[in-house]
Amino acid sequence: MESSESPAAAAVRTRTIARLIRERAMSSPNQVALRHKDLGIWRETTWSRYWEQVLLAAHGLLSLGVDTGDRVSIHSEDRPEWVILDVATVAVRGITVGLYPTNPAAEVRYLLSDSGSRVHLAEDQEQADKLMEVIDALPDLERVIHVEPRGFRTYRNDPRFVFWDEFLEMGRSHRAENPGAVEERMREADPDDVMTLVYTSGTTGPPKGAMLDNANAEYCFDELINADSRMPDNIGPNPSDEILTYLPLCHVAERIFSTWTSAVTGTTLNFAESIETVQENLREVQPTLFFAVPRIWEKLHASVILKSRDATRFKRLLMSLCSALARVIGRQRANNGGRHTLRSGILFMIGYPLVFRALRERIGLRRCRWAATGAAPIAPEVIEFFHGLGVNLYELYGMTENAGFATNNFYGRMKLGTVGEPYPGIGFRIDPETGEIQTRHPGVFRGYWNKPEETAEAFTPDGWLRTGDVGEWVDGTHVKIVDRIKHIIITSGGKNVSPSEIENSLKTSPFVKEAMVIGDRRNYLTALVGIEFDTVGDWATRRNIPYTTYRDLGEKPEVLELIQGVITRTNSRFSRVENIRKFRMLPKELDHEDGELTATQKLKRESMEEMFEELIIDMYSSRS
Amino acid sequence: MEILAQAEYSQLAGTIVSGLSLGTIYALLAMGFVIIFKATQVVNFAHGALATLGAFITAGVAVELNFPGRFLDLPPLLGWSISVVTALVLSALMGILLERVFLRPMVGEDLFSVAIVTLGMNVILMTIVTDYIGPDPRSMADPWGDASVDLGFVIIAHTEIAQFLVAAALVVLVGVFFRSRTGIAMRATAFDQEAARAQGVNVGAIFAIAWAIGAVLATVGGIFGSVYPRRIGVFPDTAFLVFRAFPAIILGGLDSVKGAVVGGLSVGLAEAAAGSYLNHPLFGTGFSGIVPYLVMMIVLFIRPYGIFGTAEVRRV
Amino acid sequence: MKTRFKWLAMIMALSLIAAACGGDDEAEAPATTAAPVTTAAPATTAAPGTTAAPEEATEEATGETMAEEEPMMIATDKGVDLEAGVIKVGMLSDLTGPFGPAVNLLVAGVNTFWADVNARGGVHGLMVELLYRDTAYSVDNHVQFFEELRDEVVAFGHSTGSPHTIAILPELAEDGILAIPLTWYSGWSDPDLNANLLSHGTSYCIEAMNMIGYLSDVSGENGVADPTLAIATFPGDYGLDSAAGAKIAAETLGLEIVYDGSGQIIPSQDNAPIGNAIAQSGADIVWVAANPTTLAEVYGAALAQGLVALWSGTVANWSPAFVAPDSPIKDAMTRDFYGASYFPPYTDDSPGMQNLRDLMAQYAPEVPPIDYVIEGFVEGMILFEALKVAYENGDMTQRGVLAAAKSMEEVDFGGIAPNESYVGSPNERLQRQTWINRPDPEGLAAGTTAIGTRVIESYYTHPIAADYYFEEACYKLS
Amino acid sequence: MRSRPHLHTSYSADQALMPTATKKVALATFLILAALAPIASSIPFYPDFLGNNDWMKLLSHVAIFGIGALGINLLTGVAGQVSLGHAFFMGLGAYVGVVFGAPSGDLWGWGLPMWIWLPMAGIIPAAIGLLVGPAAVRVRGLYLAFATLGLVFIGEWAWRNLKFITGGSFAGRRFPEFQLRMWKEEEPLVDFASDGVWLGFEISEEAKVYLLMLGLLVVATVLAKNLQRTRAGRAFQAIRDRDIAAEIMGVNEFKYKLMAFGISSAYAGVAGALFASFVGRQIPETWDLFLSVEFIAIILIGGAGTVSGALMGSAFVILLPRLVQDFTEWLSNVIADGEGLLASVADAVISVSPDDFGVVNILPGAGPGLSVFQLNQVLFGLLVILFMIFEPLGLYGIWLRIRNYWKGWPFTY
Repeated sequence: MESSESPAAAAVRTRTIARLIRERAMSSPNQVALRHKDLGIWRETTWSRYWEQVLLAAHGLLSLGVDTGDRVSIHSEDRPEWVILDVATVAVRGITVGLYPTNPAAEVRYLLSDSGSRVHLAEDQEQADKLMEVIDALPDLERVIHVEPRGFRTYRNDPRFVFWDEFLEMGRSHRAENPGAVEERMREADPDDVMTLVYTSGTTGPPKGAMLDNANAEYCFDELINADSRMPDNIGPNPSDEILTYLPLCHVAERIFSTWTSAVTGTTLNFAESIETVQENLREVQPTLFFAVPRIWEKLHASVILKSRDATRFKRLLMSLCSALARVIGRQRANNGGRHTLRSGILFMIGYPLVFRALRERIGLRRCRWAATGAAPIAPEVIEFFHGLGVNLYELYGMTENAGFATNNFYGRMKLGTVGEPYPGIGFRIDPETGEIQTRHPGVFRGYWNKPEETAEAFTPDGWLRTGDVGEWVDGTHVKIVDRIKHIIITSGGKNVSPSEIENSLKTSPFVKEAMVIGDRRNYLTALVGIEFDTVGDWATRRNIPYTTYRDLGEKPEVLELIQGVITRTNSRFSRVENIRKFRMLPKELDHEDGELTATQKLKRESMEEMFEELIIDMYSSRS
Repeated sequence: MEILAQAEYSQLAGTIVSGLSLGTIYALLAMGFVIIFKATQVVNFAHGALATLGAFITAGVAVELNFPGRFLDLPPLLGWSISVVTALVLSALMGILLERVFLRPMVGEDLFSVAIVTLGMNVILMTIVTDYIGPDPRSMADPWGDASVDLGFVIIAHTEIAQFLVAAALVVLVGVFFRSRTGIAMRATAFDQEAARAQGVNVGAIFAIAWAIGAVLATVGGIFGSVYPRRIGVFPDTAFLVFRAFPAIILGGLDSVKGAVVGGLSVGLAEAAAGSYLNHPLFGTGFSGIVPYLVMMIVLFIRPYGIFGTAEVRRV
Repeated sequence: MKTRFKWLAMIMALSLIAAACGGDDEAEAPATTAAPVTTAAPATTAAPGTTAAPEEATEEATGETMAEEEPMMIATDKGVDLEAGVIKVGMLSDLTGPFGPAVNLLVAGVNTFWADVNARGGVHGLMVELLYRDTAYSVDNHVQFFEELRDEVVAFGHSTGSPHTIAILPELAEDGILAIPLTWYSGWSDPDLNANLLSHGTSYCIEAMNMIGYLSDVSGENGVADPTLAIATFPGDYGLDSAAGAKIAAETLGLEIVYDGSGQIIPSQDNAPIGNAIAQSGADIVWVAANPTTLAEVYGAALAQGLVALWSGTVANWSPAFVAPDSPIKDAMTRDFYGASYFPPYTDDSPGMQNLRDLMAQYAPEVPPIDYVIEGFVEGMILFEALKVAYENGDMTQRGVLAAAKSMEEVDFGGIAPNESYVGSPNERLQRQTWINRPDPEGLAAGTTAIGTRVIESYYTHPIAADYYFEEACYKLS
Repeated sequence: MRSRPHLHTSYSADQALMPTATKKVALATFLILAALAPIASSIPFYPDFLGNNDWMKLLSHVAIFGIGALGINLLTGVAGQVSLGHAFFMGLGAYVGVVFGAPSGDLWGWGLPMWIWLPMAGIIPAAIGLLVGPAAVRVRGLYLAFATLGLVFIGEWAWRNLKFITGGSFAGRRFPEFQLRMWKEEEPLVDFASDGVWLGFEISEEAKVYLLMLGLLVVATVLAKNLQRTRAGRAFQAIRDRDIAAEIMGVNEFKYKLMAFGISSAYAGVAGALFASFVGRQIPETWDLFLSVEFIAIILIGGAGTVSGALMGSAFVILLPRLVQDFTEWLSNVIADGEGLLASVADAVISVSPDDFGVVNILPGAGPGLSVFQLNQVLFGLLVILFMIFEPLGLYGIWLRIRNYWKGWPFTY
C-alpha cells in the first residue's frame, strides 16, 4: 500500500503517529502493542488490533463530524482508549487536548472552553460529574464519550453521551458506508497540522495550550526518540522493549516517552492501573525503559531504605553493607560518565548476586536498561544510588514548548548534577545576562493556542524560545539548571539563592515529602516542610509515639526534632546565606485540587505563600 | 409363667442398675471434659489419661504408700476416704500443672491445634502410667470389696451404691460451684475471655481451677471405673472409658454441664439396655458399644448442637 | 502413631507361661546348664553330620584333610559376622502396645538367657546380639520393622501376634528366614504355615479341650452329671481358637452350651452384659479366653448377679491381682477359678527351673519372680539349639539356620517346658499337656507363689486332647 | 512473559500450578531424585540408605498416607469440615478393594485386576460419602468432628461382624498384591510384588511398590492441586472461611460440602486400599479412631489447607518415630562407648545396666524407669506438642517462613 504511492507523494507526506501505527500493524500485526490490567490480568492488544481500534475510533470521530483542526479532549487516566482516541484524532487531522485526571471542575471548564473542544472523552462517572457541573458553559462541546459504563445511569437519556463501544460501533458503520475515508484524511495530513495542545501546568497564571504540530513531532521522532546514542550500547528503543505508562499522558514527557516512542520504535506499552499501584505494576512488568519524575525516584529510593529497616538483623546488615557498596559504585560511575570503572565493576559483581539483583527485582527495575528523570529537579544522591544498583538513570531536560528537546545526559558522558549536553545540532544558548536557557530548533512549538501575546512573550526578539529556566555551563559541555527565573530568591542581603536546590536536598530524606524555601527579599531563609505521612507515621509507631492525623503527627515534638535534623544536615551542605534558619510544618498534605500544587505536583508558590501566610509571618516575626 | 416374668423383671432391674452405674461414670468423665472445654476451649483428648493417672495415684496413695494407714489405725472407710482425698488433691495439682505447661502457650490457637497438643499429652501420660502400672491391675483397696445387697429382684454392689451417692454429691457440688463467685467468673470466662478479663477476672486462675475440677472429676470417674464389679483395679484400659463417654458429651451438648449429666446417664442406660436386650445374632458382636454413637448421631441430626448445647451464633 | 494410642486393643495369647512335660525319661539331661541337649535328625541336611558333641564331631566329619587348628568353614550371609564374633537376632516385640507390660517381663527372661549364654562363651564363641523392635502390636509396624531387620539378622527370636506373623510369612519364605511365633495358635501345626516358624507349647485349642474335659470330670464328682457350658472369649485367633477347642470338647462330651459368647468380649467396650448373660444362662462351667481386666469385668458382673459356677480360662486371663490381699474377688475367685497353663510355674522344683531362678537373680534381680520369664527362656533355648546345630552344620546363613532348626528332633528344656520336636508329622509333634492351677491367696501372701496359683495337675492330658487328630487349625485365619 | 513471573496475561497463567521456571525445575529435580531412590547405591552423592528395602517401605508408607492426607486436607483443611471419619472411609476402601481384588477363597473375593479394584476402592467410598454427607452438612464444627467419630465406631463394629469380608476381629485377611493384569491371567503384565530387573537395574519388590506409590501420589497431588484452583476449590475455601457469606454470594453450601465429602472419601478409600495391600494383611482394628486422629495430626502438623503441608505432614508423622529410634540407638551407643561429656550427661539419665540408675532404661524388658521404646513414645508426644506450640501453622508455616525469607530478599516483606 505504502509502496504503491509515488515517491513524490511520500516526500510531501508527513509521518504522523497514525501513519506510524498503521505501518506497525502491517509489518508486525501479531506483536503485542499494548497491555493493560483488567481484573488482575494483563490483557494484550496486538498492533493490528490496535490499528483496527484506532481506525474505528477515527471513523467514529468522522461520523461525529470532527473536521480538520477540531479539538478532541481527553479526560482520563492512562489507558488504551486514551492512546487510541489520541491517534484517531491525529488520523482525522484533529487536535488532541489532554486533561489531567486530577483537574477539578473549574479547570475542566477553563481547558475545554479555552480549547473549544467539540468531542470530549470523560473516562468515568467522576470525570463526567466534573464535566456536568460546567457543561452549560461549554457551547462548543457536542459529544461526550465515556469508557466506563458504570454510573452513567443518570446520563443515559442525555443524547450527548455515548459509550465507548457504541462509539466504535458508530465508527464501524461509518466505515462500512465510507470505506477509506480515514485513509483519505490521513493522506491529506500536513506537517503544519497542529496535532495536539499540551497545556502547561501553569505554576503562574492560567494554563496555556502549547501547540505542537506534526513537524514538531516528526523532528522529535527522528532526533530524540531514535537517537540511539543516548542509550547504553547505542541500542535505541526497539520492539523487544517494554515501557510502563503511568504518568499523565496529557503531559508532553509521557506522550513522547509512551505513545510516540511506541509508535516510532514498536516498543510495547504497559498501562499501569493507577499512579498508586505503580510500584506493584513495575514489579509485574519489569520495564526495560523507564522514565519517571523525581518524585517517583525519591519514592523508590525511600521504600528501599524503609523496607531494609524492617528487615531481620542479618538482612539489615547485608543491606547496609550493600548500600555502602552501591554508594561507592554510584560515585565511581558518576565520576566516569556513567560507565563502570574497573573497581566499580568488580564491586558490582559482588553486590549484584547478593542484593542488587533481588532489590531491582523488588522495585521492578531488574530488566531496566535505560532510565531517565526529568520534568523537575532531582537530588544527585538519588541518581548516584540507582547507578550503584546498576540502573542507568540519566537526567534530561526539556519542556513542552520545545517538544522535550533540549539537553540530555548521553550514555557514557553523563555528569552528575547537570541535565546533560544539548542535543547535537540544535540551537541552544544561555543568555549571558539573565542566565536563561534559550533554544531554537524544528521541535519548538508553534505558539500558545489563542494567546498571541503570551506566544510573543515566549520568544526572544531573534526567535529563540525562552525556557524560563536559569542555567549555567559546567565544564563547557554540560548544562546545570539553577532554577526557574521566577523562583530565584534574592535575599535582602542581595544574594541570589536557588530554592529548588535546597528543597531537593531536603527531599532526599525519606521523611520529607514537600519543602518550600522562602526568603525573597527577606533577611534569612525559612522553609515550609510537609512530612511523608507513611514513613514518619511508621517511624513514630516504632517509637511508640501516638498520633492521630497528619497535622497531629507533624506537630509532635519528636517529629519536629526529626525534621530539624534533616534541615541541619542540609544546611551543612550549603553556604551560610543558603541556610534555613526556621521552618514550619505544613498542616495538611498538599493537593492539586486545593490549588497548592499543579497537576504535575509542582508547588504553586504564589498560592502557597498566600495560603500559609500566617506561618510565614510567624517565622519572620517571632523570636524563636 | 410367673417365674419367667420374675426373671424378666429382674433382668430389667439389673439392666437399669448397671446402666445407671455405667452412666454415672460417663457423667463424671463428661462433666470434667465439659468444664474444661467450657472454661478453656480445650478439647481434652488426654482426659482418659487423666482418669487413669488419677486412679493410679489413688491406688498408689492407698496401697503403695498406705496413707494414712501407715500412721493411723482408722476405720477402713474413713482411712480410705482420706487416701482418696489426698489423691484427688494430687490429681488436681497434676491437672493444673499440665494446663500451665502445655496448654497455656496455646491460648488463642486454633481449637484443633490445641486438641493435637492434648493428644501428645495423652501419649506421654499413658506411656508413663502404663510403665508404672506394670502387667497387673493395681488394686484400689476400696473398703467395700465384693459386698452387695440383694433387694430380691436385683442385686446391687456396695460400690455401686457408693458411686451413685458420690456422683450425686459431686453433681450438686458442681452446681453450687457454678453459683459461687468463682463459678460465675468461670461462666463469664467461658462466655467471653476478653470481657471477663476486662471485668477483673483472673482468667489464668480460672483455667487452673477448671483443670483442677476436670482432673478431680476424671479421677473419681477413673476410680469407680476401676473397682468391683467393673474391675479389680486400675489398668491402662481405664482410659478407654473416656472414648465411650464422648457420645454422652455430644448428646448433652459440648458446653453444657447439665447436658453431660443427662447425656451420661442416658448413654449408660442405652448401652446397658442394648447389652441386655439387643443380643440377637443379627446385631453381631459388640453392638451395645455403638448404640451410644447411634443415639448421638440421631440426636445430632435433630439438634445439631446437642440437647443442651448452645447453638453457635453464625455470623457473616 | 496410631498404635501408640491403642491401649486397649488387647487380644493375643497372653498365655505367656506354660509348660509341658518332656522331662520324664530324659533324666540324663545336664542339670547344670540351662542349655538343653539336642540331637539333630541326620537326614535333613547335607552339611557335615552333627552329634551332641560338636567339637569332636567336626573333626571326625572333616577327617584328616583339615588341620586341627584350622577353623571350620562356616557359610554365612546375613546377621552373622564370624570375624567380629557376633550373631544378630531380630526381636519383633510388642513392647509398648497392649501386651507391653507382659512382653517386657518376658523379654527380661530372654535377655537373661542370652546374657548367660554369652557369658559362657556364646554359640561356639559367637556372641548373640538381640535387635529389638517395638511393634506396639500393629500389623503395619510389624511388617515395617521386619523389613528393617530382614537383612540384618540371621533369624527372628520372636514375633508377637498371629496375624502379624502371618503377614510376614511370604517374606520369611522368600528369604528362608526362621521366626519363632510368640503365640499359641493351633494353626501353626499346619504345614502350610509353619515352614518358617518354630512354634512351641500347647495350642489355645488343645488347652481348652483339656480344661473343659477336666472340669466336666470335676462336675461329675460334685454330683452334676450333665454340666452346662458358657463360653466367652475375645475375637481373633486366641479367643476363637480356644473357643473352638472348648466347643470340640463340649461336643465330644455332650455338654450343652447355654451361652456362646465366642468373640464377644471386646476390651474397649462394656463387657458387663456378657457377665449378666452368663449369670442368666445359669451355666455350670464357664470358659473364658480374654485378659485379666475383661475377665474381672465379666466375672464381676456374673458374680454380682449371684452366679456360682466353675470358672476357667487360659493363663492369659490370670493376674495375681485377683487374689492379692485387698482384691474384692479374692474369696470368690479362690472358690470358683481353674486356670490352664502350658508350662510349670516359676516355683517348680525341676533343675531347669532352679537354674532359671538363679540366673534371674544374678542378671535381673529387679524383675519380680514371675512366670512370663519362663517363656523368654524357652524361646531362647529353642533358638540357641538351632544356632548351635547350624554352626555345627557349617551353614549359618539364614536358610542354614532354618534348615538346622527344622532338623531338631528333641529339644529338652530341662523341665521348664515340655520337650519339643520339629521333625515328623504334625500329629506326632503336637503338644497336648496342660498344667491345671487353682488360685492360692495364702501362697501369694506368704510369697511361696509368684503368681498366686498352685498346681493341682501336672502334665495333664484329657482323653479328648489325647485323641484329637490335627487336620487343620481349630479356627482358621484366612 | 519470560522472566516476568508476575506478569499474568491470562487467568490460567495466574492460577498456574507451576508459575515459574524455577519452580518447574525444582519440582522436576525433586521428582527425578525421588524416582531414582531405588538405585540410590549406584548414584554418587546420593544417600545410599534410601535405597534399602526398609526405607523404600517407609517412603511408600509416607506416599500412601500422603494420598490419604490429601483427602482429609481437602475436607478439613480446604473446606473446613473437620472429620474424624477418615479411618472409616479408608477401611471401606480397603475392603472394597479386597472384595474386588482378592482371589476367591474362604472369604469373599472376585479376583479382578488392579485397574478395577483400585478405582472401585475410591468410587464406592465416594458414593457412601455422598450418602452420609447430607446428614453431616447439618452439623458444624466440633459437633461434626464427633459425629464423624461415630462413623469410625460403627465401622469398627461392621468390620468386626462382616467376617466374610474382613476376616474378623484380630484375625484379618490377606489383601491383593500390586500386580497389573489385563484380566485374570496367570502372568501379570507388571508385577510389583516380586523382585525383578527394570531397565537393567535390579529392582526389589519394595522398590517397585515404592515407585508405584510415588506415581500414584504424583497423580493424586496433581488432581488435588488442580481441584483447589477450580471453581469448586474456591467454593470450598469460601465455605471454610465464611460459610454464610459464601452462601450469600451464591456458593451452594450444601452441594460443595457434599462434594468435599465425596472427594475426600474417594481419596481415603484409595489410600486405605493401597495401605492394606502394601502391608499385605490388615486386621479390622487398623481402621480405628487413632488412624483418623493421626490424619488430623498430619494435616495440622503439615499445615492445614495446603497440598504440600499434607505431604510434609505425612512424612513427618511416619518418619519421626524412625528418626527418634535412630537417635536413641545412637545415644545408647554413645553411652556404651562411653567417653566425653555427652556420654556422661546421657549416662546420668539413662541406665544401661540393671544396677544403674536413670530415668530411662536402655535395655528392653522390665527394669527401672522407662524402656527405650517408651522413651521413643514420650519423645514423639513431646515433639508433637512442642511443634504445635512453637509452630501452630505447621511445617508449611516453616516452609512459608523460609520461602518468604528468600522471596522478600533483601527485605523481610
